[in-house]
Amino acid sequence: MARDLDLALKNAPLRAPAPLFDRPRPARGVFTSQSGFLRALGVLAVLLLAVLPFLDASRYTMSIATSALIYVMLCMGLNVVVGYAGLLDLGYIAFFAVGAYVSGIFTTVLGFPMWLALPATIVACIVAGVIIGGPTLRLRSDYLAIVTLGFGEIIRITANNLEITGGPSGIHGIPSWDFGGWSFDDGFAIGGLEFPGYVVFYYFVATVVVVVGVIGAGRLAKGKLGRAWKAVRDDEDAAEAMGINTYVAKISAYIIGAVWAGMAGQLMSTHLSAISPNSFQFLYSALILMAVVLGGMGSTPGVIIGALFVSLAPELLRDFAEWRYLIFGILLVVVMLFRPAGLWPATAVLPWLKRTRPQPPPFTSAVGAIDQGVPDVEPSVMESVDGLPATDAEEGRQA
Amino acid sequence: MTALEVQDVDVYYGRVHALRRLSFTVGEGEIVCLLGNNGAGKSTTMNLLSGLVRPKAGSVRWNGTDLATAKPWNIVSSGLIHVPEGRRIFSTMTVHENLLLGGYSVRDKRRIDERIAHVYELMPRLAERRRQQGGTLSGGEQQMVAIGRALIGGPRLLLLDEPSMGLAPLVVKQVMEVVSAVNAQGTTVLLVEQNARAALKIAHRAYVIETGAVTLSGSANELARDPRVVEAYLGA
Amino acid sequence: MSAVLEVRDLRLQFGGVKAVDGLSFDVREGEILAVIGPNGAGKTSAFNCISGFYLPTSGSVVFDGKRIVREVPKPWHALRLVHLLQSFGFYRVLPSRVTKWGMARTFQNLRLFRELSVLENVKTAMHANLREGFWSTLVHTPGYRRAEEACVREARGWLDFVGFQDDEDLYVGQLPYGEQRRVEIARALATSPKLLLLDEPAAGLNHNEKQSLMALIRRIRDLGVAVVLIEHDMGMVMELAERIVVLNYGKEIADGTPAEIKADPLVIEAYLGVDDDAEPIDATRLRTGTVSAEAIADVLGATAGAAASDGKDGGVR
Amino acid sequence: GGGDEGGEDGPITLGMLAPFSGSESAFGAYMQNGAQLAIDELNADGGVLGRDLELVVEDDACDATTAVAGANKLVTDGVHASVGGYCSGATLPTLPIFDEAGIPMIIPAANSNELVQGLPGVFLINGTGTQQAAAAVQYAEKIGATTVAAIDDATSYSADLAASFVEQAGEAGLDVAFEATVTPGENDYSAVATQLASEQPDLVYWTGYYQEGGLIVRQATDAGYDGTFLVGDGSVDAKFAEIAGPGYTDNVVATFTQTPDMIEGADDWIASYTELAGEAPGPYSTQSYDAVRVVAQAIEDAGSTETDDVIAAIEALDGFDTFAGPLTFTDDHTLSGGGFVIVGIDPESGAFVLEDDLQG
Amino acid sequence: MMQLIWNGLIVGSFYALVALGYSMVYGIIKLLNFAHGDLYMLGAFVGFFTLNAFGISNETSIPLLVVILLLSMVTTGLIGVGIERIAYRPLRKSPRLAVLITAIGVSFTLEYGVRQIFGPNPEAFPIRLESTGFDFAGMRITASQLVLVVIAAALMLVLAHIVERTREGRAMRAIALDPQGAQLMGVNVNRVIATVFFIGSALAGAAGVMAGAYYGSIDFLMGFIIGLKAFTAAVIGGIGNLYGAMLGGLLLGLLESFGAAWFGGEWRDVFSFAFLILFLTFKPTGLLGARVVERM
Ligand SMILES: Nc1ncnc2c1ncn2[C@@H]1O[C@H](COP(=O)(O)OP(=O)(O)OP(=O)(O)O)[C@@H](O)[C@H]1O
Ligand SMILES: Nc1ncnc2c1ncn2[C@@H]1O[C@H](COP(=O)(O)OP(=O)(O)OP(=O)(O)O)[C@@H](O)[C@H]1O
Ligand SMILES: CC(C)C[C@H](N)C(=O)O
Ligand SMILES: [Mg+2]
Ligand SMILES: [Mg+2]
Repeated sequence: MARDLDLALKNAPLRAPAPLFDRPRPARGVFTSQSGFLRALGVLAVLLLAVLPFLDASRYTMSIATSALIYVMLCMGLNVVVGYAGLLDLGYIAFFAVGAYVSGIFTTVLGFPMWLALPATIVACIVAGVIIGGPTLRLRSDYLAIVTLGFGEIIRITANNLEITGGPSGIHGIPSWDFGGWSFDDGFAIGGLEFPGYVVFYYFVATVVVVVGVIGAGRLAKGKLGRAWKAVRDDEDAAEAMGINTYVAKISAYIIGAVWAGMAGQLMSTHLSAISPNSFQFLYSALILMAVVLGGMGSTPGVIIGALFVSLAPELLRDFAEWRYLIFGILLVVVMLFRPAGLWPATAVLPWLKRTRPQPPPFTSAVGAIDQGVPDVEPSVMESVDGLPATDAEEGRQA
Repeated sequence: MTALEVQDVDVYYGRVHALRRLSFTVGEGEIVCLLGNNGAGKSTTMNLLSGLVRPKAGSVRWNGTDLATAKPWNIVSSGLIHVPEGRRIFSTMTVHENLLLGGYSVRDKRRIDERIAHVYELMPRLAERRRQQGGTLSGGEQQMVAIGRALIGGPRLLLLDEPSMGLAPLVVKQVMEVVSAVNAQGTTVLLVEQNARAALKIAHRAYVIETGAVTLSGSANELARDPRVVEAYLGA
Repeated sequence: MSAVLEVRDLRLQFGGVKAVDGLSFDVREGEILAVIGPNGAGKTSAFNCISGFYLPTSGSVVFDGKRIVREVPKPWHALRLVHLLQSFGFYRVLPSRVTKWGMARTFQNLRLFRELSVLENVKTAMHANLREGFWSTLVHTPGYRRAEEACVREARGWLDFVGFQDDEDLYVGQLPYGEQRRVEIARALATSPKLLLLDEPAAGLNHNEKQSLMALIRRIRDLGVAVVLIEHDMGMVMELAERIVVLNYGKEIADGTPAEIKADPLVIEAYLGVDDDAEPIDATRLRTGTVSAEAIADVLGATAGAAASDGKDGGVR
Repeated sequence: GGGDEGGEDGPITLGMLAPFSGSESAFGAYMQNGAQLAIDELNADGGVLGRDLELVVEDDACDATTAVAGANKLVTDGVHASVGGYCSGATLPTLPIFDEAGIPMIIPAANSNELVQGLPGVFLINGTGTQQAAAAVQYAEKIGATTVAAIDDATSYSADLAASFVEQAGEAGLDVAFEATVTPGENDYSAVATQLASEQPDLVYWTGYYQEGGLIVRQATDAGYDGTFLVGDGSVDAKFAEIAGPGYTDNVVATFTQTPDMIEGADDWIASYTELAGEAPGPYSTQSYDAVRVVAQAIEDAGSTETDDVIAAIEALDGFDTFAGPLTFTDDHTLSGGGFVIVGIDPESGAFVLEDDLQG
Repeated sequence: MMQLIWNGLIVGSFYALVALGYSMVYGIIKLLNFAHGDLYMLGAFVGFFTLNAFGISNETSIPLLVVILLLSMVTTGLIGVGIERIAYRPLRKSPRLAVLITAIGVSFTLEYGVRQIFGPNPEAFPIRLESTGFDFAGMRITASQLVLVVIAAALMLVLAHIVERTREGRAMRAIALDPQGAQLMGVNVNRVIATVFFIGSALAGAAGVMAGAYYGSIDFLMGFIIGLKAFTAAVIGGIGNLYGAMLGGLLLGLLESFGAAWFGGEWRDVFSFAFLILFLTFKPTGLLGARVVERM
């Protein structure tokens, strides 16, 4: 056993003396541990997704559910870039566009089946991630923001002007996933239950891809790479001093974010069957960022909630017609005022675990309290911390 | 005469109870020193006096005014000046601009200029570096700026939070001399120091704070001989 | 004993300021070396060059037989391109690389990851030595689980080693300053160094805490790690260090054993001052040459009546 | 088809997707009110097949995603026909949705050539870009222009129209001086204004919307351009003259399908519209009005709301009376003639009035 | 050629005016105020509303314009202060991105609030500047352009002087670096921040009215693009630096003017963004941005 563990630490000449005492194994139960509870919640969510079509299989419900899933995927990707690695990205929608266009072009212009477009999408997104990541490595905070914004616009305008991307009207007639002669569009029926194409797509593609995407991003964040991202976010110099190549860490965050967004883009192009440059405007980059921040940067449940909020709120507000963006705007401000660290912050502790788990420290960095005295935060559902030192892309650091 | 009176103050950071019914006084013209372990609440006390944190209970009065509710900027312009822990130099501003800011609440331009000139005389290193960005100074140089900056405001009550941190031995001595000179000119001083030996040398009285409450108090000489203080803060 | 670190004629200039001006010294395996000097003497700057954070103007640094800085031809220094290139690790080795080779450091101002817990802070330091690939993380292979387990064990080992006894799940911001210092050292050790650079580790610690810090540094040395220490606390330096290098204005003015340094008149004049520990300071008896009572009186001339004459009503509005 | 999920007895519902938010949001209300007016009139006459008509409006924000959700909502709500579609880009992805659900679409405004895909249920009531461009070229030749230029705003409809225009002008032997693109939503178009002033084409065709159109006319005139300024149907709005400012619209003409005031009895129509909406009709109020009437007529003719019957009935319409003249659909479900005329700006009111019916 | 330069400078002046306020606000609370462009829009609508209330239309009087300009500046200035008070101040100690999102929320609120009041259609601005021009050195210049450039330049110089040289300016910069530290110097942080919002918003309002009078049309989304452009300009110049914002605005105007001429209008923004990215790669803190040196 010990030998196995030794193997895991390659050529580390200096090893810690054995621990002086063994810590108790952390609790794993559903109600006795944070991770157990989250896992249970996740299983519940997946179950809910699976039964949804049996509750309401109307086109509308399926359509907004699929869009919401795609948003979740997108937001998980942006969360890697902004939430974990702390790189403010205002042009994230560009990767989404790359994914959508690459799969659109592959299927309509080149005539490949959709599943073959997947590797192409991934490769294209990796390339895009490197291209965008490269020049931004040395930039900090808001300079980074403008460069990413610029890239987003460049991609959109280019798509608008090129022949192969269909110009301003974009690409239409993008097929669904098909294998040999059978396509998801055909749908099927089992035991008298009819599954039309859009339900099948929702089930087998959107749900599976997104669930895998969410779990994958969560796992990456917990491992060595995730620790490197968070270290870079908190303090770049200290991260370097820990042996983390911050450039590699940042580029890898961009690449992963890009691939996630690209896959979301592919789902979107299949789901809509038509894409046009209009759907990749700056506004959408802002909306996704909003979802991530609103939900809680770096927090998987938070980001999912944020994604659902941002994608579903305009739909749920449909009945207010012209008022809906006004209401949406006010709602945003109000939510942020009441939960500045997001709806479900990464540092949240379940209320009944508060006694056993440490509470994160209040905000102490330089942008800190001005004439506010001591915050008297009464926890609502979850104990949240009003603002750790900027979790975001900024330096938050004093010389 | 008591200048500053802190009585039964409670301060919380969220759930952390940082000060627990803390009481102490500082007399007009005194140097009073606060000793205590890390996390005892010394800096919190300083922030309380300069209005950066608010007490949940208790009263803080300085020359009859209530510091518990006053705005920090009004506190400063009434002559209570706080040299904070960690120096808080304005990093992209030059040394000179940092000093000018120290005189923000002094209306008389000529007076500011005079005082700055004297600070340069006092700490020639700063004069050498007057155009250098504050953030690029060495740790000790920054500490000098922080102290100089406070002097330019013309303090009546000077709060110093670990002024000797990161300073070379020679400079520590100088700083302590400056402090007692400032005091000799009539400024009341409240001093927080880890370098207890140096601090007790210039202080008139001292308090020991542990976990947010005063556990010992007395004249500096008394405390310097108290075995508990010797053991914890001075070393044999 | 051979040298782990060789610094030769190191120079670092910021505009007109010569922060480091021709520094040369060696660090031998497993020794404790102290670097002292007045404020602004260039101690931290030298550390920054050695650990790869700054590109020195000239000079060479060899660590464990590997060159850490390469000379950039002088005239090129002004070029933007050189600036760009060096930030990507041309002409110098990036700090992450230096760390991987076995040099660890702490910072003068604490630089812990504030949003990570104590344990995570230490785990992060194992980055370079941990076998954990992208796919194994995604799939949670047994190899990945083992690596994570080893990582936790090792991190706990170091926390125990530095004497950290509090809850490892606490966020570092919740710890008292002294404990944070310990965590920072544990974190540096977790990178598995041959050489450890400590920049003023005792600043802000009280007497007791300094004592235990000294014990810790000795234990680190006993593991076979060479330690270079910047410190202003002479008691600690004299007791701990086997050798002392003294800097002033970026230049080395002395190098020797504690006893030699203590007696060196140059060091006394520049740094230590006369040891008048015994006599209490008396405000009426100022005479250190640099500070004159008159100067102070001048500064504060206005202060006595200050508040009133500054056009303030003296009270708080 | 899903077209009759609404049951056989309840009201016949018509869905309309139009922009009510975003940069195109001004047009949603014009379309909604036009359609509502038609429905009110029809219901007052006893409805269709004895059933009332009902309008269901959804916002498409001129955005594909929102439009798809909206279309799915309409399908789920069981509308019997769609009478919406303003932005081609947002309308395109809704075509397969309505098609699959068996819901016929009468598209009142969107007119990109991309919409003509041969889907059975899709009908374009507005002339296509090709037809409109033909009218523009015809007019250019008529006034004896030899050099022309085209400016678009990089949106689907506009770029499409400009491209058609340039192509047809080339075929007609006109000299195309340049083709420029501007970014909508900005204020400063001095780049194209300068270009116009220096190249001085006899006629320039602006294919975007009225706000930018007004600004460009003004800036180009100031810069010294004095040729004919022809604009597409997206620019036909009384606001055009207001934005350009008095004295700047003398050389402005537009290609457009007929407007209410060009038709007899239109005064009454304008009056009842104004009463309903609280403001004067705008672009595509009439087309939306007509779209509803076309659907109503077809259902009446078909005697049911069955998809195939209704589509057949629409195809069978011959000379149905609309604002744009008698309507008959071609095989690819576009207007037979396009019905484009040239309108000019009345210096008094700033409204567009008939200038040339291109018949002579 | 000369004409391209002149066109670029005119557009650049508008960008610079808006960028100036943007940069000031950023400079003090490190907030990318996405609602800033909407204050520009608001300024135009305040002018429009007032003039309409008095039944004025198609007016060309310059004094009237100045009156309206001042009125709009005061109104938008106060609105800016109000926004800061309600939406930003409570979040001063929150993560910066939280405030950024709030700013986007405010932006939505302002845009669609105005839309609910004035409707979605563009409106013609009731005052028009005379646009007769003269030719000079190969450029066609109008009097109103000259007025515009002069007003913009004057405003910018005054402001930059205040921030760089005066006591209040120093206080502003100090707050930007360390608000708590600034308080310890006796700076009334709330007052100074409110002042900055007032000035920044008033400038945006002024630019809005000037744009209305110069171009002639206003609509509820008119602030969006210029907001983005101003952000870009502020960053090119080195965000937080006022001379930088000014230069950045002019540079962006020129880039766009030449980009449109060389590559066509459809590639203009690609050109200017590509230039920007390349530029920042070599100079990561913009034209005049301060290099923040971090001590280890
Ligand atoms: N901003 C803060 N948020 C939460 N807890 C805090 C904060 N600042 C201080 N504390 C806690 O309050 C207690 C008192 O801290 P304080 O900084 O006043 O101690 P101190 O005596 O100045 O210590 P040191 O010698 O390390 O400066 C400590 O337990 C500390 O962890
Ligand atoms: N980026 C910079 N630009 C200009 N001068 C600098 C810069 N960085 C450091 N210096 C100067 O170089 C000198 C050496 O600084 P350094 O931080 O190395 O001193 P130090 O010996 O660590 O002092 P201390 O004991 O006070 O920490 C100082 O005078 C400092 O002002
Ligand atoms: C003039 C408009 C009806 C054109 C419409 N916006 C389209 O995209 O087709
Ligand atoms: Mg303290
Ligand atoms: Mg140092």
